[in-house]
Amino acid sequence: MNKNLKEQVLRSSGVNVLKCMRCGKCSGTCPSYDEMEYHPHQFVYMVERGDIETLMNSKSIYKCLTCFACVDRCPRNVEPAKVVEAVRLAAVRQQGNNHMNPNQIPEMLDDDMPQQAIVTAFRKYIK
Amino acid sequence: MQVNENKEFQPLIVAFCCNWCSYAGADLAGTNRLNYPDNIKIIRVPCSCRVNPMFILRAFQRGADGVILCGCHPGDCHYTSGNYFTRRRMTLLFSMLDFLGIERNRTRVEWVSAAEGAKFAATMNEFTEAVKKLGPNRRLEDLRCRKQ
Amino acid sequence: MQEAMINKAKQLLSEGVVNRVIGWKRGEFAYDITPAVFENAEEIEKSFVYDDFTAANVSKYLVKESKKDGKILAFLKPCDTYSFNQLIKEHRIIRENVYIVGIPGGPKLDAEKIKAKGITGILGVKNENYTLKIDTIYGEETMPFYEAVLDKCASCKSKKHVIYDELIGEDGDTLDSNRFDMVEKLENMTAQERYDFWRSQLSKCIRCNACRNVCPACTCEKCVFDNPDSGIENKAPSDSFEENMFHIIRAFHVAGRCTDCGECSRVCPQNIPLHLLNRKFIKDINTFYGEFQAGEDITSLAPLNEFKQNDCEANIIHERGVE
Amino acid sequence: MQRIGVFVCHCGTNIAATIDVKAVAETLSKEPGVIVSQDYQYMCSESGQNLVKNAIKEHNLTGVVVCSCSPRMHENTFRKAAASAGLNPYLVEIANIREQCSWIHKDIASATEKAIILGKAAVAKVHLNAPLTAGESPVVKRALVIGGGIAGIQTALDIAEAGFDVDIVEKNPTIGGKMAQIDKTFPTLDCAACILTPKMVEASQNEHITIHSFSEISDVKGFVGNFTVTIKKKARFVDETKCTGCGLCTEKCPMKKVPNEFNMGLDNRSAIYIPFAQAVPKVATIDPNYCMMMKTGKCGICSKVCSAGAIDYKQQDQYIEQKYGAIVVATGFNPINLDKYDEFAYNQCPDVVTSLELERLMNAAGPNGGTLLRPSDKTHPHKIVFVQCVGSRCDDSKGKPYCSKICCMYTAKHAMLIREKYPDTEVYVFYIDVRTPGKNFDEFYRRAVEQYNVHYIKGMVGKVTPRSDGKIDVQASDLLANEQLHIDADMVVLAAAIEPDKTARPLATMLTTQMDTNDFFTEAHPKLRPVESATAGIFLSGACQGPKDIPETVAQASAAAAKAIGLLVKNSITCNPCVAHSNELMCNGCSSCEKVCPYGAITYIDKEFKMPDRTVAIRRVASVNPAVCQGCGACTVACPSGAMDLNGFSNSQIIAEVDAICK
Amino acid sequence: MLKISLDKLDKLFEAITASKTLYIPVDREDGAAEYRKYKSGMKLSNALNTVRSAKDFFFPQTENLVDFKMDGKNIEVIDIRKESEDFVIFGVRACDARSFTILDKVFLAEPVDSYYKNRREHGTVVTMACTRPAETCFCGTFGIDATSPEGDAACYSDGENLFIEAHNEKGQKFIDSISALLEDGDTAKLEETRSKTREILKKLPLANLSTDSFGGDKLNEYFNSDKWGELSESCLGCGTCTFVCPTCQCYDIKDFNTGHGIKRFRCWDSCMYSDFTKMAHGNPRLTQLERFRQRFMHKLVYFPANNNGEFGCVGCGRCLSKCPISMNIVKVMKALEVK
Repeated sequence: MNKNLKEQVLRSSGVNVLKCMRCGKCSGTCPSYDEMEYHPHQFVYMVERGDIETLMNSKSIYKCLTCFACVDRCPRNVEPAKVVEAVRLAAVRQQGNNHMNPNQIPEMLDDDMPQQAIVTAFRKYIK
Repeated sequence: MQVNENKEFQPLIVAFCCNWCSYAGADLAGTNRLNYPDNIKIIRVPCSCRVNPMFILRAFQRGADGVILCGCHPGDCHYTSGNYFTRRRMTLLFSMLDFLGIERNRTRVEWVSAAEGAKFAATMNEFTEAVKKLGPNRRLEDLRCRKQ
Repeated sequence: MQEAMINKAKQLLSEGVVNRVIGWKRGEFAYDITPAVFENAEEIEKSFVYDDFTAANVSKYLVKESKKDGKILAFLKPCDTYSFNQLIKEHRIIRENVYIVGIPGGPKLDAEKIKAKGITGILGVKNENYTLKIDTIYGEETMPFYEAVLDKCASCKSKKHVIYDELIGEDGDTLDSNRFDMVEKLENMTAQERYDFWRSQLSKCIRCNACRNVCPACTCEKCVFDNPDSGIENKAPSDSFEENMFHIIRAFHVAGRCTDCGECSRVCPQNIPLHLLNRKFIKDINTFYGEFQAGEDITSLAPLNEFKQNDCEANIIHERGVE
Repeated sequence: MQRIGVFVCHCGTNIAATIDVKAVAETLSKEPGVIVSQDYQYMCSESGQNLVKNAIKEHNLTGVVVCSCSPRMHENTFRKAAASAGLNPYLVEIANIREQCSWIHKDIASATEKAIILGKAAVAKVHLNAPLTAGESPVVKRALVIGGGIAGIQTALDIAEAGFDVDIVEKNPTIGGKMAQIDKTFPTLDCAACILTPKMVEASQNEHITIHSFSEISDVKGFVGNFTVTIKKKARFVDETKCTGCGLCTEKCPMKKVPNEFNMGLDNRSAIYIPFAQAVPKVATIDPNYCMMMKTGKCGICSKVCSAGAIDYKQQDQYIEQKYGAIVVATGFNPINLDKYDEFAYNQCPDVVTSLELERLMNAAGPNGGTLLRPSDKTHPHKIVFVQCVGSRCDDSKGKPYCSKICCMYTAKHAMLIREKYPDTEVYVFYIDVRTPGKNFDEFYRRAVEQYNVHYIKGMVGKVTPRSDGKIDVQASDLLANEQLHIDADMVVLAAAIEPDKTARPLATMLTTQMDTNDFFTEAHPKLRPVESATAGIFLSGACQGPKDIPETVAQASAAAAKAIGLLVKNSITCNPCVAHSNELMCNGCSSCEKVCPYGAITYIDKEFKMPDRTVAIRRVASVNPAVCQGCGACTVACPSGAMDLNGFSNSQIIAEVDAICK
Repeated sequence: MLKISLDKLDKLFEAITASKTLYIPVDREDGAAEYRKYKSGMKLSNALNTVRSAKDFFFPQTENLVDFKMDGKNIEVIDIRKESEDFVIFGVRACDARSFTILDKVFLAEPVDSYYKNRREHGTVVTMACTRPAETCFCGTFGIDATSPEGDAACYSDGENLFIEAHNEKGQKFIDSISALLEDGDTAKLEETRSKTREILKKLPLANLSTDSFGGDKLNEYFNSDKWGELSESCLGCGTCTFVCPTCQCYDIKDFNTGHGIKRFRCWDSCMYSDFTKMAHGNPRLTQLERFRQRFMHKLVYFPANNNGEFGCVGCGRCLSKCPISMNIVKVMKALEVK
């Protein structure tokens, strides 16, 4: 467990993960659920445990659409999407850890991909 | 005013606490062993609205360096509306003291419920520090009352 | 105006509407006018006066006068009507026993201001086109009218009579006055500057109680400062604290009740601008709790006798203005 | 000359470990007026109290200062001790040297110094204490119960049982409340109506109980033992005394398209209506918003068919003023509005219902005669999803921060009943936690799972989407399986959070009782005085104080009744002597004090006075009713002349304390 | 006579302060004048009079008399009296100078007021003759010559020079202490100035006010006069007239609890106050009429009765300009006067 990383994620997200009552509504509402290895509620719980590196190494951090459904519906105002974003930032901040090159994106496009995914991809996949 | 030689300035602070919330909050701070400075001396009043501006001036006259008034949170007054009157009265009084050039941080109103022992202690710690920074009360002091 | 008032007074006396008249009585010089009760036409004819120096607010006398037998005629200037209303609100005056004739108000003159110009030996003062021609033992002197106007009139808040039975002349409107300018100026000073300002002013206090005794809001049966049981009784400004204390408490006691008639400053023998303390409260009340003019009506609750659940917190004082 | 005794308590080591109690006693013995100063291990113990009592007698003390724990703890103990030794109890002052000194400080020297200062302040105050005698005020032997649900009914029945008159004020046309709408009760599954309606009838027939249905409280004045309440009897346009409840008018009424509140709007009623068959009083009420006669002046059928001649279109609201000794609040609860929860599609799909609506759907007197049918197409649902904690335990602005307490159990009940009656129906319950503390509660829940095969899934529904084929897509997480589920349900049942009735807040203002931020009435003590409000004479019954199930509500209702009876059996009550009083010689009659008094305790009288100038004058002066005054002191500061002062906390006493502390 | 040029006044003041504390009247920002302790750079006021009279120097508004120290049940009495320092009051007008004679009759008569005596002995009064009397002046009514003021030493100005002469030993000592700055001067112009001033004094509006109708034997004439009612009805009962009056000498003795002791002090009192002369049984003067009457009867009848016909007023005119409602001794005298 890396304490500094946990601190960093908590600080950059501004989220109090202790408010989570583990209801799973975030995961129940998440449109990317099936794409993810770790689901929104797990993000919150794993950040609480300090298990950040596992999350950083998981592709799940790139699957979040930042649609904020989980933020809107969380009964405890935990804001899981911000946690996911914070973990992603932690990963992105490490030099050379770019998830992908923007040039790769056009060939990945297909009709089924939500537009929001493209926009968010541009926003967060590179520094 | 208690000045111990070679020690930092120890202000004298009078805290008026309403019986139902803040005095109970102070008790709770005690029950939970939450430390706050011994500079704070509490006077129990039935309600914050019992505190006449006269009492506050009196404390300053007699050498208090700070006066804090604690009552129930607005809406929670045991007497329904007392603290609302307090709030207006103290707003005007503090404003007047400020207008006369008296250091504004010597006075304070805080709402502390019976359940907020921790807040009570924290408030008192914070207020004591604030008054310490100001140093002894000179602008609203009665020289006749100063101890030789 | 004086003529119309004398005629009105004589008429009401002869018709039996009133049995006394409260007004102003001529003095030794041009300016030393004394409020007085007149009981008959001869007295009125002889010494009733209404001119540039009749500044005194007679409404406080009605606390006592309205409790005597019969109805009394009171000539009230606009500012006096506010005091009168406030006293009715506080059940200090019996309205039925007073017949109010509203009269136009100031601006009234301040003899002290003429004297402060070094003009002495004053025998007579005439206003010619807003230039004062002052006849003195040492010859005639002149000065602009407005330089001799009382402070309270220079920042007049209203020309409107808020209560009257009849009017002589036209009624005016409330004015958008500059009365908070000086308060604001002080607010913008540093705390140390404010402290120095007020020390230099309040240290002049001789505790003659003129401000309190003239104040229409100070009608207590026994003032706390005269009451040995109150804990703050004192006769003398024995210490700088006492001077502050007296004026803070006095201002606080009249907060929300003071109509800003300005009599306190007018009568202060030491020229302390006491009205600034009252105006500070008025300004704060307006800012924090909404515009309020004491004496404007007889039904509204005084700002310190009511509250709103979303009133600002007292600690707002610690956050605003200049420290 | 004062003869003051000082008693310093060690409180074992609670005080003595941090404060040099001997030094405190020694120093205070030198204060003016102090003639005896002692310390003792436990001053509150019997022998400690005897020490105080003996000193009072031996030294003929005129005042007692006890340096001990908080006055909130033992002030009464020492006051009683003083009284038993012949000293007026209000000549005792406590210096709080435990909670506010020994427990918060570590340095013995400075803690001792502070304790001495606190002791000196108490000595200075007791110098000015005056003996006070508590007055008495009579108790009106009649109780008012506000709210006619099961809580109100039970309270009223218990008070009536003790022989006191009691009035029930119910805002709806009938008593019965929420329980009347419920189908079955957990964990016994008996029919709610079967156990409630006999109590309703009992209440209506009890000679001590008067039911004011379709009525509201419009004003409350007075104080414990002597409240004056104005009850507004809303016009129901039917003469209660004449109506026989035959129901002919409701049958003949041509206006039949009025949403039926009793059935949660799931069916309709007529404009003149009796809420349900067992209503008490069984009297018709005209709904003026729908009645054609009232709206257009044309119709009048009900009036024609009524053989009793009870219809009165001109009826006005009526105000009744009544005196009461005690008031019990039983205003109950409502499910919260779910408009803000778009994700559950409550407003979009008729087949998404609340649990209370499901109660009506399953009830024999409900819209479908007891057959569970989907509201949209009246077909049998085969897959039902229950969602728990909708709006409960929420930290956001949409819901409530608390647990609504009853949902876990009624959902288990619903699931079980459905599985029992329609075994072909699949039932899913999405839960965060299943909370079943209570007698036979967990067994009940386990039965639902084990015996009735209800699918309990740990997880929360994220989204409910009505589909065009009539099914409802329920998207949820299954946290234990770590997968996201999609269930094509026929019905979704939302366990909506419950909140206090909207009438509670204005009522609390009238009663001058406290409420928490959720509008639940605050009890006088969360543990030791759970059915009393902090305002004397006002008691709390049922869900107005917090979420409760029926057995708890009934238990609390009876407890509130017991407390009310305890008050009503007294002929008079002792008043708090620490009340305001006005010095008439100094009073100006300006009315400031009257304006700030929250209790209306101050009135003005015209009194004849000999004035200082030898004249006699009639002056208007304030007069405080000591039975009404609660002693807050707001008036003392509002009074510019200082004529108003407070017993026990007088200006001079507080100033003496300030002086002593600042010495 | 000895003289000094007016533009060398600051040198004179510096010389005085070398040995003694000096108080001079100076102008305030608000146009009024008051006595202040001299500091370099201060300018002597040209104002006719100060708002507060010069009596403050010998009979201050508040004065600590004795202290009590409290320690537990013990009380210790502390005599706080100290020998006063030598001081000079410069620029006292003729009216105020006469007021000291009146105060002396009260405080230096048996039993002697040692606090007052101490100050009086250490204070040197240097007076200043008037040149521009005001309409409110009526010192002549009480036999005071504003052009020849009393005092230990007197000064006269002719517009260019200040002439100084001693009236007694103390005054002579004062002049000796500054003699280095003084030179002999020609008084011709001074006499001209003084006679001009005397002419003005004769023409003052109140020049004809007379004390003939008043005196120690007039008790019965005036005590029950029906004029008191109308004269006093507008009186506010404040203490302004009393506190600006140079001859009012009433005081109250009060204790102030400092928390650790008592300070017993005396402070000016006013017969206009409702609690004046309040005793255990109450107040013998219950109405403002009685209190108002007391003040003027004291000045015009009681005081002369006990002091060989000397009136308790010096005609300084302060109450005329300061009374909030402009009621004053002149109006009272004119109303009561038997013509």
